[in-house]
Amino acid sequence: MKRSRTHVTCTVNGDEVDFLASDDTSLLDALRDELGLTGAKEGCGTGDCGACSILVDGRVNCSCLMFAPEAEGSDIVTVEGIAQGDQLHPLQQTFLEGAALQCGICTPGFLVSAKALLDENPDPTETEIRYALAGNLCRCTGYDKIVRSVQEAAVQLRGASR
Amino acid sequence: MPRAHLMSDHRRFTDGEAVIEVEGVTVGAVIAELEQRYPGLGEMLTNGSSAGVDGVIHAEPEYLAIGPDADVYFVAPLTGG
Amino acid sequence: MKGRQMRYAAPATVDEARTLLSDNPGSQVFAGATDLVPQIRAGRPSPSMVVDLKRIDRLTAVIHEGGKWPIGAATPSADLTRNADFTAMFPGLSEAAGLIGSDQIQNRSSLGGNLANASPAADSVPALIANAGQAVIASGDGTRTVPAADIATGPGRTSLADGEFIIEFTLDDPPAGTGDAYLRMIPRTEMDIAIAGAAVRVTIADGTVSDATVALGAVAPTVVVVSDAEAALVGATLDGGRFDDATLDAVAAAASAACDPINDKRGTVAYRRQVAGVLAKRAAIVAAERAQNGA
Amino acid sequence: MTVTEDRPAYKWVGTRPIRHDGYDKVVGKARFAADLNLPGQLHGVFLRSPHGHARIVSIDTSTAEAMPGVKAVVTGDDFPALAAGHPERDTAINLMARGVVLYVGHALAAVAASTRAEAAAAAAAIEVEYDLLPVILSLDESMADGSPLVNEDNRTAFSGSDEPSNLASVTPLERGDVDAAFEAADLVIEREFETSWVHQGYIEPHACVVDVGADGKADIWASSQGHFRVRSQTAAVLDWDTARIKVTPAEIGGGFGGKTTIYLEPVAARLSEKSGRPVKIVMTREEVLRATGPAPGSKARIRIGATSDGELTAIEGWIGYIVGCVNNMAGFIGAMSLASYKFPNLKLEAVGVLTNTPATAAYRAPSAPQAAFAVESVIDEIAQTLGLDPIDLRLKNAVVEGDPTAMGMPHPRIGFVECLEAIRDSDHYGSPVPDGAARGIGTGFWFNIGEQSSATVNLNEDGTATVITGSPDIGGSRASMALMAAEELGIDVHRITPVVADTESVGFTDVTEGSRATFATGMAVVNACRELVDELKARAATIMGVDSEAVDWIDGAAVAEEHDPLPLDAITAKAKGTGGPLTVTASLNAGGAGPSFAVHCCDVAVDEETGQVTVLRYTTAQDAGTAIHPSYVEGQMQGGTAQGIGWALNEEYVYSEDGTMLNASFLDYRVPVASDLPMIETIIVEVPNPAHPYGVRGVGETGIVPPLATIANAVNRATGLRISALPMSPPAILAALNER
Repeated sequence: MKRSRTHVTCTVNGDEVDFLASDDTSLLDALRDELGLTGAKEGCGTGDCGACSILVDGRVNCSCLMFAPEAEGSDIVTVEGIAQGDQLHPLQQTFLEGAALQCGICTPGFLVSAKALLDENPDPTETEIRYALAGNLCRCTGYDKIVRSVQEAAVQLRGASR
Repeated sequence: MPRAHLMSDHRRFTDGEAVIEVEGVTVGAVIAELEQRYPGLGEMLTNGSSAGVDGVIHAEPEYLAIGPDADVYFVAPLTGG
Repeated sequence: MKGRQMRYAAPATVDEARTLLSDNPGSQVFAGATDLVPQIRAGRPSPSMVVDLKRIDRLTAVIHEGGKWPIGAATPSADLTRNADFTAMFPGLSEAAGLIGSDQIQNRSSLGGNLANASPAADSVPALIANAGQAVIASGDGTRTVPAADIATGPGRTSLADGEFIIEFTLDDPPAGTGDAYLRMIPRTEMDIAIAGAAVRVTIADGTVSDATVALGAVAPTVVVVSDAEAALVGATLDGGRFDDATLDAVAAAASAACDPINDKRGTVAYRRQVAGVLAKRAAIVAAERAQNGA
Repeated sequence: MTVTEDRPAYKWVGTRPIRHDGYDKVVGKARFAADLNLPGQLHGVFLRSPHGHARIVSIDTSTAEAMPGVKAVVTGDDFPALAAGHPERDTAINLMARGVVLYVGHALAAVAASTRAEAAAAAAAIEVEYDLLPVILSLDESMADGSPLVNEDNRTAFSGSDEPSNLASVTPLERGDVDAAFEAADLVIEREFETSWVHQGYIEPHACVVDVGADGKADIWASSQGHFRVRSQTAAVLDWDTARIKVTPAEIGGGFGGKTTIYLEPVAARLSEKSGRPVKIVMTREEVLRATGPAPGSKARIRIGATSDGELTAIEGWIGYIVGCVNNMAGFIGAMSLASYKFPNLKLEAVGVLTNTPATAAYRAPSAPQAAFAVESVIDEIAQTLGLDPIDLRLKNAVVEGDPTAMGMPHPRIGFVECLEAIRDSDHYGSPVPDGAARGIGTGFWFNIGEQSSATVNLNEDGTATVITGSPDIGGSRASMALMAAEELGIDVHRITPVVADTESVGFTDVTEGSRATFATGMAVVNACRELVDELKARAATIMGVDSEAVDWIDGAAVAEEHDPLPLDAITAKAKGTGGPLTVTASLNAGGAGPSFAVHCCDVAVDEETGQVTVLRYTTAQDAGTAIHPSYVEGQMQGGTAQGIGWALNEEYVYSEDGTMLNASFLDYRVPVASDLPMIETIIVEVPNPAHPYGVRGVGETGIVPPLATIANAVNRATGLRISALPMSPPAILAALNER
């Protein structure tokens, strides 16, 4: 059986890229295997853990639930694209300083989801943070330090935008 | 003389005796002596136990040197998560 | 899986979608694919082609005109929850859409998919039915319109014929003094499938309920509209803005009695029955508050 | 918040630097096993049993072998049969069934193909004929007289019997005279308890890449808590020389005990050997839930006697651990976890029982949560019945140094009392219980373990250092190693690079388990550093022209009278001329792991119409000995607590009658999500462990022990219900409320 592959063109982390993928390939697999962007992880493959979270046109999505060709023409941001060059995003910095990661497998997904939240809601309550991150599972931290780090990043981002 | 403290499931070899005085300058020597007196017990202590001496649990304690008045507690080996 | 490779197509118009479906036996439409992708992974019979409806403008539009709300069937749930006008008018349906999984899921999942998937536990369906939603279906070369309540016929089964797909839903502006609410029971606070759900819509005039709809999810093969609970509400008067206990007990009892649930890994028959009553009662309280607050 | 006994002033130990591996993890560069791809790599997929127990009559792989992309197929016949009694025999059988499948999900063949889809299609095309055998799923069925055998291979450990049995082990512990004590007691309470299997739930599925070369040498990249164990188990299962195998630890995406054994590597190795290509295997989440982990389910009966003023006089207990399809140590360990009070009279029996379910694995403080749930529930009921404060009752009876453990050996210095006092004096316990809520208390402990570790410390020419260990870092241990090295050497912690090296680049090191990494591997690091400091003093003496005895090491510099201090980088710069590279390796088998106690306090609200329990506030106090990096100590406490809350409230295995797990997904196996939990307040209690140079006890295990009873006790005070079975899911609570 010959497998035909579709040519997909999109923007990933600010760069225009193209790749070939079978239509039944998930966007997550395409990012990891075709583009070598292994920051997004597969924890479940069913949209229940959020480790594969990416931004698609500014919105957080589980890349494991998307067919690769759906990315055509879209603007995608993965964890690899959150920092500005050497300058970490405030979320990345507060996650480091706040010990918001232990094993680190869920971290890329949390950073992307938290960025989506703060992009839309710069001053979320603790409850809003917890619900916004409910699609991301972490088994190491009990979420405490993640939530606190998002709170701290929100403070910093609000200060920076003032 | 060192005293060997046995867990309950060791005691079926010793007619229920829980504490037994045994000569020996290492845990291994104590086990060998216990095997002499209670055939079968030695294998169980060698393969199924750690030894607690002076409040410290030792895995594979055969060559651990002990004092003349040591209390040697044979305890189940631990693994962790 | 064997010997056949699934293809993906993204038509720009409804007509293109119709053609793709008729030209490709074994094809199927999708919007969010939040259930479809896991099903394909699990090795269940996979479609020959998946037809992505999200690139059809009309199918992702939320419009309010002439007292009606046409809502594209492939509109992500998040577009409904973020739409302030929609949420002000249909707070219960909006909150139901906001309960379909995580933010990640809500950026993909749609009312059309939630309904056409025909899961008895679909969160948006009871509220859609409570608001008398109509479904516009692409059928043959034209369209047909049916009540949303008529789409699902059993778990995983619908009244949609081969080649048919839902284009949009229409809702009428609710009458003045109307409020709706949707509550569901899940073991966690998020990320679960409803064990039971209840949508209630009431219209209140001069302190008396003039109209009511009560629809339950996850307690029967399809959504259950509880006419006995509705009857208990219609004519009920509110004292200090609240229903009396007798009314609420009647609503709860009627809702519990209307259930035809199953035992499964998520809940028992007894639990579903009991909690459906609790949820119906609580949703009625919230709906009445909203009706009186001009929500 | 930290409660600390007097101790030396440290410069680095106890500080909170950014972890060394953190940057890679926040920018997506950290390499986990599934992130690695090798040229020409194939993908391996397992065929797993759809039956709970069956004899394999035949396996026909011919169709699969002819399918597109398929390069190799293996079955049990491709692996050597290990002799009865071989320590890895059960591991080998669990990896690949031989003749009999023991649970739904048991691997019985595997395929390597060019793509994962091709491998999956071929695996599905393998034809197997089964002869079904009885499926045993519960402890009661398994222990019933005349019960069919779960696994004909099993013998009860140390029973002396060679008869097949469904019992894994029987461990009695006894002291004093419980019968007389119960007779004399003013109050005796006896209760029964039950807990479900629970999975470790690490977010990263098991994964490996294995490349077996034409010379027969195997390169393995693995997600494991112990790559030396991957090596030894793989060697044993394949009957290979250890030296053929090199295991490189990838970053590990959580383990919690579940990655202390292997499921993939020998299979990938055989597939690679057969195909001549590297083979990658990544489990699906469904496979993880069906075929790895879980912690044992349990049943317990606990009876405790007390005097009217709250002195606990006797405990009699039986606890059965459902260990799954092969033997393990759960019962042995569980017996020892039952008593953390001064019971003068004690009679305990713990058994391990087999069922046709996945082989259970360690999970954070293995066997202790189940035991503590039972004991702490009864203790709480005694406090209530006697009208005593639950902390006062525990303080009155808590074990201290010298009191016997359940197995008789006296406890070393421990901090149970200090933890109880920390909660008693906490803001949380001192605050009024919120309206509509109730408060629960629970405690727990874990012995912790030592075991073997190695560390190499290299000083570089510019005065920076590399600390190389063999302990996979599952929660921030690299930062702890660097902190201890910084303290010893007197240099900035970020001038130190901590590395977890492969099996050919560092000395043997046991698995990261039992909270041993910071304790035992940390000791190896400290020993290596101390030896290095001696060498640095000798080199400094040469440079300064003084006797080495005249040199002290103070704050990162050699100090001798009448000489300017010679900082470390000045010495390393002259390493070549003073004797060559500065490097030391230390290895040890660490004894003296210190038990860590924890006391938890939580407030819950119960929705009496739906049965839903909401955790409103949670505080944990735990004895860390000394917290090397307090942020990661807190993280261990919080993470363990969250897992315990999941165990208490919603996590369970739901099986069909034929042994199929019905909830094998993260949708229906419900680990707590962020919105389920409050902040988890931490109080680090520091009662230093005298056996460690910095007093470390190890903190990873204990956090999961107290939450089960802590929440159950709070639910009791909210509703009057004494919950005897976990999880306390809404349907279970509502059913109990309906019967109240």
